[in-house]
Amino acid sequence: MIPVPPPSEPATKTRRPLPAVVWPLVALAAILVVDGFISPSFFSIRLVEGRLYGSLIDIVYRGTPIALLALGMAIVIGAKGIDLSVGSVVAIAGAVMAHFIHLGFDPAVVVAATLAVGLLCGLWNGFLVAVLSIQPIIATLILMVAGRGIALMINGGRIPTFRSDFFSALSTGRIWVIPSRLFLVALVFLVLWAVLRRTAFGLFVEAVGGNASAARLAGIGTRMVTLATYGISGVCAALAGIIITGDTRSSDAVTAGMWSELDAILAVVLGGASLNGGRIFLATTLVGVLIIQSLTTSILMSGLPPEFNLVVKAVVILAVLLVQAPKVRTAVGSLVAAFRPRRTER
Amino acid sequence: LTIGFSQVGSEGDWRPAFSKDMKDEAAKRNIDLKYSDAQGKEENQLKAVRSFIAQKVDAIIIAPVVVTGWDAVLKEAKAAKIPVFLADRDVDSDPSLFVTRISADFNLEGRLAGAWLAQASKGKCDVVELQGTVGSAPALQRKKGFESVTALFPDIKIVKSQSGDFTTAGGKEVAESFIKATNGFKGICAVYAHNDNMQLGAIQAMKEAGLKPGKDVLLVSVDGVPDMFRLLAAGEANASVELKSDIGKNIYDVVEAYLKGKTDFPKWVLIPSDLHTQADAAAELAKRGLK
Amino acid sequence: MDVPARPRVVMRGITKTFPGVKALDGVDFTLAPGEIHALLGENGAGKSTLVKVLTGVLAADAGTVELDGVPIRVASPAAAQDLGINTVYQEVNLVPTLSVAENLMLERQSSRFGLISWRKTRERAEAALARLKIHVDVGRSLGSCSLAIQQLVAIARALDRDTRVLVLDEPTASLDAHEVEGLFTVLRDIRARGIAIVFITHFIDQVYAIADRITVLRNGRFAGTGTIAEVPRMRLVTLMLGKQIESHYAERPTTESIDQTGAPVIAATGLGRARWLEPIDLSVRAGEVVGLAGLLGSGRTETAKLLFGAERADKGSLVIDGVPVTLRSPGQAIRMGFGFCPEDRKHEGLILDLSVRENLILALQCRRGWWNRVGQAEQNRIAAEMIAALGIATPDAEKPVGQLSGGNQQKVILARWLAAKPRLLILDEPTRGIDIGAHAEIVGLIRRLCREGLALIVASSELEEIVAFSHRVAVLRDRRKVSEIVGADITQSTIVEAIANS
Amino acid sequence: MRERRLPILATIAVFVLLYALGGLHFNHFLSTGVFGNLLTDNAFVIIAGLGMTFVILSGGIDLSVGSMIGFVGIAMATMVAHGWHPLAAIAVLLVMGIVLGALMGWIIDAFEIQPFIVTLTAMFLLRGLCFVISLDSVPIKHPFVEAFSDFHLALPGDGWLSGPALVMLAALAFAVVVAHFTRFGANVYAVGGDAASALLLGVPVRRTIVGVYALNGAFGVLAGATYAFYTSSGYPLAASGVELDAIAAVVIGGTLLTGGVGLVIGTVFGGLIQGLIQTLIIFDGSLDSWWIRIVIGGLLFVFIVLQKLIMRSVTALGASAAPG
Ligand SMILES: Nc1ncnc2c1ncn2[C@@H]1O[C@H](COP(=O)(O)OP(=O)(O)OP(=O)(O)O)[C@@H](O)[C@H]1O
Ligand SMILES: Nc1ncnc2c1ncn2[C@@H]1O[C@H](COP(=O)(O)OP(=O)(O)OP(=O)(O)O)[C@@H](O)[C@H]1O
Ligand SMILES: [Mg+2]
Ligand SMILES: [Mg+2]
Repeated sequence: MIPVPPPSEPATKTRRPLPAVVWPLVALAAILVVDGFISPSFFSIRLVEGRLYGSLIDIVYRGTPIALLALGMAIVIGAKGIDLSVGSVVAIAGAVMAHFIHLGFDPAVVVAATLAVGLLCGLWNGFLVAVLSIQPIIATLILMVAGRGIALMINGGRIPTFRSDFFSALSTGRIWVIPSRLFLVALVFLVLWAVLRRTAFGLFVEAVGGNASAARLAGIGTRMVTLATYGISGVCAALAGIIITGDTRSSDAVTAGMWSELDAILAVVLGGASLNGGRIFLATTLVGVLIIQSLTTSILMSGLPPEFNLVVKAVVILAVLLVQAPKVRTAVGSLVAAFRPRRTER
Repeated sequence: LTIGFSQVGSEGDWRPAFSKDMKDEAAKRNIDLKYSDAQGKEENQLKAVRSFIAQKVDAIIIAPVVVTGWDAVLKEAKAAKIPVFLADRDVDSDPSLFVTRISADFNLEGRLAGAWLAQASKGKCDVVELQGTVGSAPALQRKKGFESVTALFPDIKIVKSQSGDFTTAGGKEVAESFIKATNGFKGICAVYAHNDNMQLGAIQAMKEAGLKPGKDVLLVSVDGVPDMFRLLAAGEANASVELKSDIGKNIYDVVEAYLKGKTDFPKWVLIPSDLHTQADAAAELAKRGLK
Repeated sequence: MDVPARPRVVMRGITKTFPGVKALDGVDFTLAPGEIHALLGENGAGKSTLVKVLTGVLAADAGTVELDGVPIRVASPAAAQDLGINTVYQEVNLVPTLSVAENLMLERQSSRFGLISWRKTRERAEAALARLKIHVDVGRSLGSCSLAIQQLVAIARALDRDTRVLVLDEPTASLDAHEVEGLFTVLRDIRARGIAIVFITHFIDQVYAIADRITVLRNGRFAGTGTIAEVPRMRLVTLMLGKQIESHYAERPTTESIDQTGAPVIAATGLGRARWLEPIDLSVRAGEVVGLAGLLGSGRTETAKLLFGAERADKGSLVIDGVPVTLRSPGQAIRMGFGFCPEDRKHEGLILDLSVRENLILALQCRRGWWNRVGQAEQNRIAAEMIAALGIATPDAEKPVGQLSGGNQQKVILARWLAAKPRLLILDEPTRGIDIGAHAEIVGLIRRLCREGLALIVASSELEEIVAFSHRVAVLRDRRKVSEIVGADITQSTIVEAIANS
Repeated sequence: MRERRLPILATIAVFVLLYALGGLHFNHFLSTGVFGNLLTDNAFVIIAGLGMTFVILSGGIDLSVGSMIGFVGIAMATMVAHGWHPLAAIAVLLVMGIVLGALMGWIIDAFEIQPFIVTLTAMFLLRGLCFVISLDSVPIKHPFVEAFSDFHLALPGDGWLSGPALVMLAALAFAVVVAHFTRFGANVYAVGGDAASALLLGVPVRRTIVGVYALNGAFGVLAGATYAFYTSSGYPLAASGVELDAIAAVVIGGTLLTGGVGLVIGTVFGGLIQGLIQTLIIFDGSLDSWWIRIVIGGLLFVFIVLQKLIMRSVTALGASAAPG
C-alpha cells in the first residue's frame, strides 16, 4: 500500500468557449460586407416617401414573414417537433383574410378570424402529434398537402384581390419612418419571449424536447405542451399570412408561402438550435432569418442570371454552416496550433 | 362521351379560369369530363394519362407541364386507340402520336410585347424583365419571342432580368430590388413581365417607391387577366397581350369533330393572341361584363 | 508495491480535462493478467473516465497506455475490441431498438456466403446468455427488457468474445444478490483463464468478495493501490472519502414517526393492470417507509409506476387521504404531493441537455403550474441548496446534467423531488450507482424525511438497506405481492425466505 | 420479431383495403393494367424511397433526392445529346452520386451538422446545377432508351411490367439483402437506434453513416435514371418535392423517423399507397383542383389513423390471447 499525497485544490476551471450567438452574427456580417463590395450603395439608407429606404431596410422588411414563421418554428423544434405546414397555413390565413374583407368585416374581426383559423390549424397539427402520436413530419405533411386545397377552396380557385387601408398600413405602411411590420415582429418576439421565459412554458418545452418520457414522469403535461407549441406556430404562420397577403393585396393560395417552411427551419438551425429539440433560441433565430434574407436580397441585387440563384445560395449556406459548426472550429484551431510552434522556432 | 383532361395545376389567375371554362363547357355539352390537376408536376400528369387509358375514356386532352417526356404514354394511348389532343403547351413527340394542338403561341406573345415596346419607345429603351418560373416553357418562349424582336433594335437592351416565379409576391420582391439597384428606376424605360401577376406586383412596388407606373415607366406583360384590364383602364399599365382562357369551346369543337370522323386537322389549331392597351381596355372590360 | 512480473495494462500519467473540470490528473494504473482489480472512488472521482480512455471512447490529454508491454493508442471502441479489450459501460450502452440477439452479436454475426445467417447468430446469442443462466426470448427488442436484463446482456456480450482485458463499470448496480453471485462465478472462471478484469463498483462487500487488488481514485487523482489484504475496509473508506463515515445500518428505524391516527396517505386495494401487475394491496402512512423487495422482474418497478400514475391501473382502487381517486397521469399525482424517482435515470429521469438547475426545479415547477414560474433567484437558491445538501459534484449549477458522473446524476433526481417537497415519495433503486459515502447519506436522508412526516415507498435490490430503513416490507414475486413483513421481523433472512417460499 | 412486423402488416392491410374499395367503386379498377401502372408510375419514388429508408433507419433524413433525380435526368439527357451512351452516362453519374452522398455523410458525421440542413443545402445545389446545365427540357433520343421504354413483360389480363417497374423490383431485392443480411445493414439499424451506444459496441459509426449516404446517393441516381428513362427526357424542374413523397413512403411503410426501426419492404407499400390515393382521385375525375389536394391530405390522414388502429387492436388481441 502506497501512501499518496492528499488531494489539494478542487478541480481547476478552464476557459469557457465564446457564446454561440457570435457565429451567426459573424456569418451575417460577412455576407453584408460582400454585399457592400457588390453594390456600393448597399449601406445607404435614406428617406423616400417618408419612410426609410435602402437595401438594409429591405432585408429586414422582406425578412419579416420568414421571421414570424421561424419564431413559431423555433418553439416547435424546441419540443422536438417540426412543422412543415406553415407555408400552407400562410395560404389558408391569406384566403380567410381576403374572404372576410370581402364580406365587409371590420379589420379587427378579420384579424381575429384569421388568427383563430391559424390557431385551429396549429391545434390540428398538435392533435395529430400529441394525441394520435403521429410522427411530426408526417402529421404536418397532411396539412401541408391539404392546406393549399383548403385555401384554394376558400378563394374559389381564383386569386381574390382586395383593398383595405388597415392591412396595407400594417403590411406595407410605416409608423414614423419605420415600416410597421417591423413593429409586429418586435411585438411577437417580445410576447413569445415573455411566454417562454416569464412563465414556465419555456422550461416545459425544453424538457419535453430533451426527454419526453422523463418530462412526463416529472409531472409535465407533455400533451398540452406539444399542443401549445403547434398552436403558437399556427398563429405565427397566420400572422405571416396577413403580412404576405396584405403586401400584394391579393390571396394566392397556390404560391403564398411556398417552400417557406424550409427557410423557416433553416433559419432556426442557423440560429444554433438542434432539430433534436431541447433548446429554444429566439434571438439567434432572427439572426438566421437575416442571413437567409440578406442572401436572397443580395442575389437579386447582384444582377446574376437567375439560374445561378440556387447554386450561390447553397454554397453560401454551406459555408455559414461550416463556420458555425464547433467541430470545424476546433479542427481549424488545432491545425493553426500545429503550425504555430514551428514558426516560433525559427 | 367521356373525356379525360389533365391540367397543369391551378396557379395564377389564368389557369383556374381556363379549367373552369373547360368544365363549364363540358357540362354544357353533356361531356363526362374526368378532370385531373397535376399540381405542376409532370409525373402526376403521366399517372393521370395512364389512368385515363385504363379507364378507357373516349379522348384525352393534355395541357402538358413540359414539352418532353410524352413518347411512352402517347404510344400507350395510341395502342389503346384513344385520341390525344394538346391544349395550351406543346410536346416534342412524334406528331403522329397526337391529333392536334389547340393553343396560343407563347413565342408570338413575346414578339407582340416586344413589337409594342419597340414602337412605344421608338426603338430606344432600357428594359427590366421579370421572368416566369425558371425553366418553364412559357417563360422560355416569352423571353425568346421578346428578344427576337428587340434584337432588331440596337438601342433596346434588357438591363436586368430575374425570376419572379409568375407570382404577384415574386414580381413585387424582384421589382423592389431592381428599383433599389437602379436607384429608383433611373434610366429604365420599361418593365416587361412574363405574366400579369408579376406585373401587378411590380406596379405595387413602384407605387410604394413613389413612382408612377404607366407614366414614369412603360409596363407590358402577358395574360390579360381582369385586374390588368382595370389597371390599363386606370392608366397604371400600358399593354398586355391577352392569352384567352375561354377556349373550351374551341377545344371541344375539335375533339367532337374528330370523334365524328373528321381527320384533316392542322397540327396546330392556333388561337390568336391580341394585345390590349389603355385605349381599348375600358371597352374590353365592358365586353366581358367586368368592372 | 508488488506489481506482477508482466502487467497486462499499464497506464501512466493519464490526464483528461473537460470544460470546467479536470476529470483525471496524472493517474497511473496497472493491471495484471488473471486478477480482478477493483477501481474505487467517490462519485465523480474519474473512474469511468479512466476506463473510457483505456477503451478508446475518450482521448486523453496526456499520458501513455501499454498493453502487454506494447504502447498502444486506442482510437475507437472498435479498435479496443480488436485489441481484446471488452467493456461493459456504466450506463447500459446497448441499442434499445435492436433485439437482444442483435445487440449481443452486433459486428460479430455469423455469416454464410457473405450474408448473415440469423439462425446461427440467434443460436450463438442464446448460448452466450445461457452461460449467465439468463433465459429470454432473444428476438425480443432490448428496450422492452428490464434494466437488469439489459445489464446482463451487456455483460454476456463482453464475455462472449476472446478477451485479454475485461472492463466492468458498475455491472452490478441493477442486479440482485442472486444475479451478482451468478456473475461472480463466471468472473472467477475467466480470471482462472488469465484474463485481466477491471471491476468498478460502489459495493464494498462485493470488492472483498471477489477482487484481488484495489486502486482508489480521489478527485481525479491516484489515491492509492494495494492487495485486498493490505487495505482493510475502514482504511479503504478513508482513502476514498478522505474521512470516516459511521454506518446507519446497524440500528432499526423507530416507529414513533408513523402517523397512526389519520387515514393512510395512500392505500391501494386490488390495484393491478393486465399483463403488468397482479392486483396488489398496499398502504403507507405519513412517517412510514415501506420497502419493496423481490428478485429481478418481480414487479417492484411496476408497483411503483402504478402507484404514481405513470401507468394507468385497470383494476382495483386507490384511496388517497381517505378519498378514492383515479390517477390518470404523473402530473396529477404530483399535484397531490407525490414524487417518483425512476430507476432508469438516463431514459426516464433526467433531461440530459438541460442544466443541473433546470433539472432540479422541474418537479417544483410542475407543482406550481405554468403561470407561477419559479423566479430566477429562487431557482439559484434551490440549486445551491440542493447541491450543497446532497454533495452533488458539479462545478456550477449551469452544467448540463448529462456531463455529471453517474452517481451525481442520481443525486440530481433525488434532489429534484426534495425541492418539490412531496408528501409521498416513491423511490425506485435510489442508491443505484451511488458511492458509499453518499449511500450512507441517502439512507440517512430517507430516515430523516420519514421522521419529518413523509410517506416513502422504496424499491431496492439491496436487502441490507431495505432492512435498515423499512417499517414494513412488501415482498413481491412474479408480479404479485407474496407477503408483508412488519417491524422487528424485518431481517435479511426473513425477506429471503419470503422470496424463496410462499 | 413479431412486434416489428406489425406496422408493415398494418400497412399492407390498409393497401389491400383501399384497393378493394377502388375496385368496388370504379369500373376497370381491378385490372392488372391498373396494378402495372401503379408499379410503373411510382417506380422512381419507391427507388428513391429505398435509399431514403437506409438514411432514415440510420437516424438521418435526405431532402436532396428530388433535386438529385432532376439533376441526373438533365445531366444524362445533355450527355446523351453529346453522343454518350446512356449506360455510360449512368455509370459516371452513379460515381458522382456516390461521391456526393459520401461527402454529405462525412460532413454530417465529422462536423456534426444536422442531416436535414446538409441535405437541404445539397437540394439547393443540385437544383441550381440543373438550371446551370439547361433551362430547357432536353429529350433523350437513343435507341437504348427507346428499347427500354418499349420493353414490356406481359401480366395476365391487360397489364404488363414495364422497365421502370422491373428496375424497381431489382433495387428492392438489393436493398432487402443489404439491409437485412449484411453487417452494414445491421450497423445501420444500430446507429439509428442509438449512435452513442453503437460506437461503444464497436460499430464503425463514421463509416456506416458515410456508407448510408453514399448508398442513398446511388439509389438517388438510379431513381433519376429511371425517371429519365420513364420520361425519355431531362427537365430542370423535374421531381421537385419528390423528397417529401419518398419520406412519406418510408414513414407510411412503418419506419420510424427517429431511426433504428422499420423494414425495407414497407417503403414499397408506402409508395404504392400514395400512388393508389392518386389513382383513386384520377379515376373519380370529378373533383375540383382544391378538393384533389384536400382529399389527398384526407386520405393520407385516414390511412395513417387506420394503420394505428389496426396496430392497436392487434396488440390488444395478442395481449388477451397470450399473456406474458
Ligand atoms: N462528457 C463530459 N463532459 C464534461 N464533464 C464530464 C464528462 N464526463 C465526465 N465528466 C466529469 O468528469 C468527472 C469524472 O467523471 P466520471 O464519470 O469519470 O466519474 P466516476 O468516478 O465514474 O463517478 P460515478 O461513480 O458517479 O460513476 C466528473 O466531475 C464529471 O462531471
Ligand atoms: N432472469 C430473468 N430471466 C428472464 N426474464 C426476466 C428475468 N428477470 C426479469 N425478467 C423480465 O424482465 C421484465 C421486466 O422486469 P421489471 O424491471 O419490470 O421488474 P422489477 O421487479 O422492477 O425488477 P427490478 O426493479 O429488480 O429490475 C419482466 O418481464 C421480467 O419477466
Ligand atoms: Mg462512473
Ligand atoms: Mg425495477
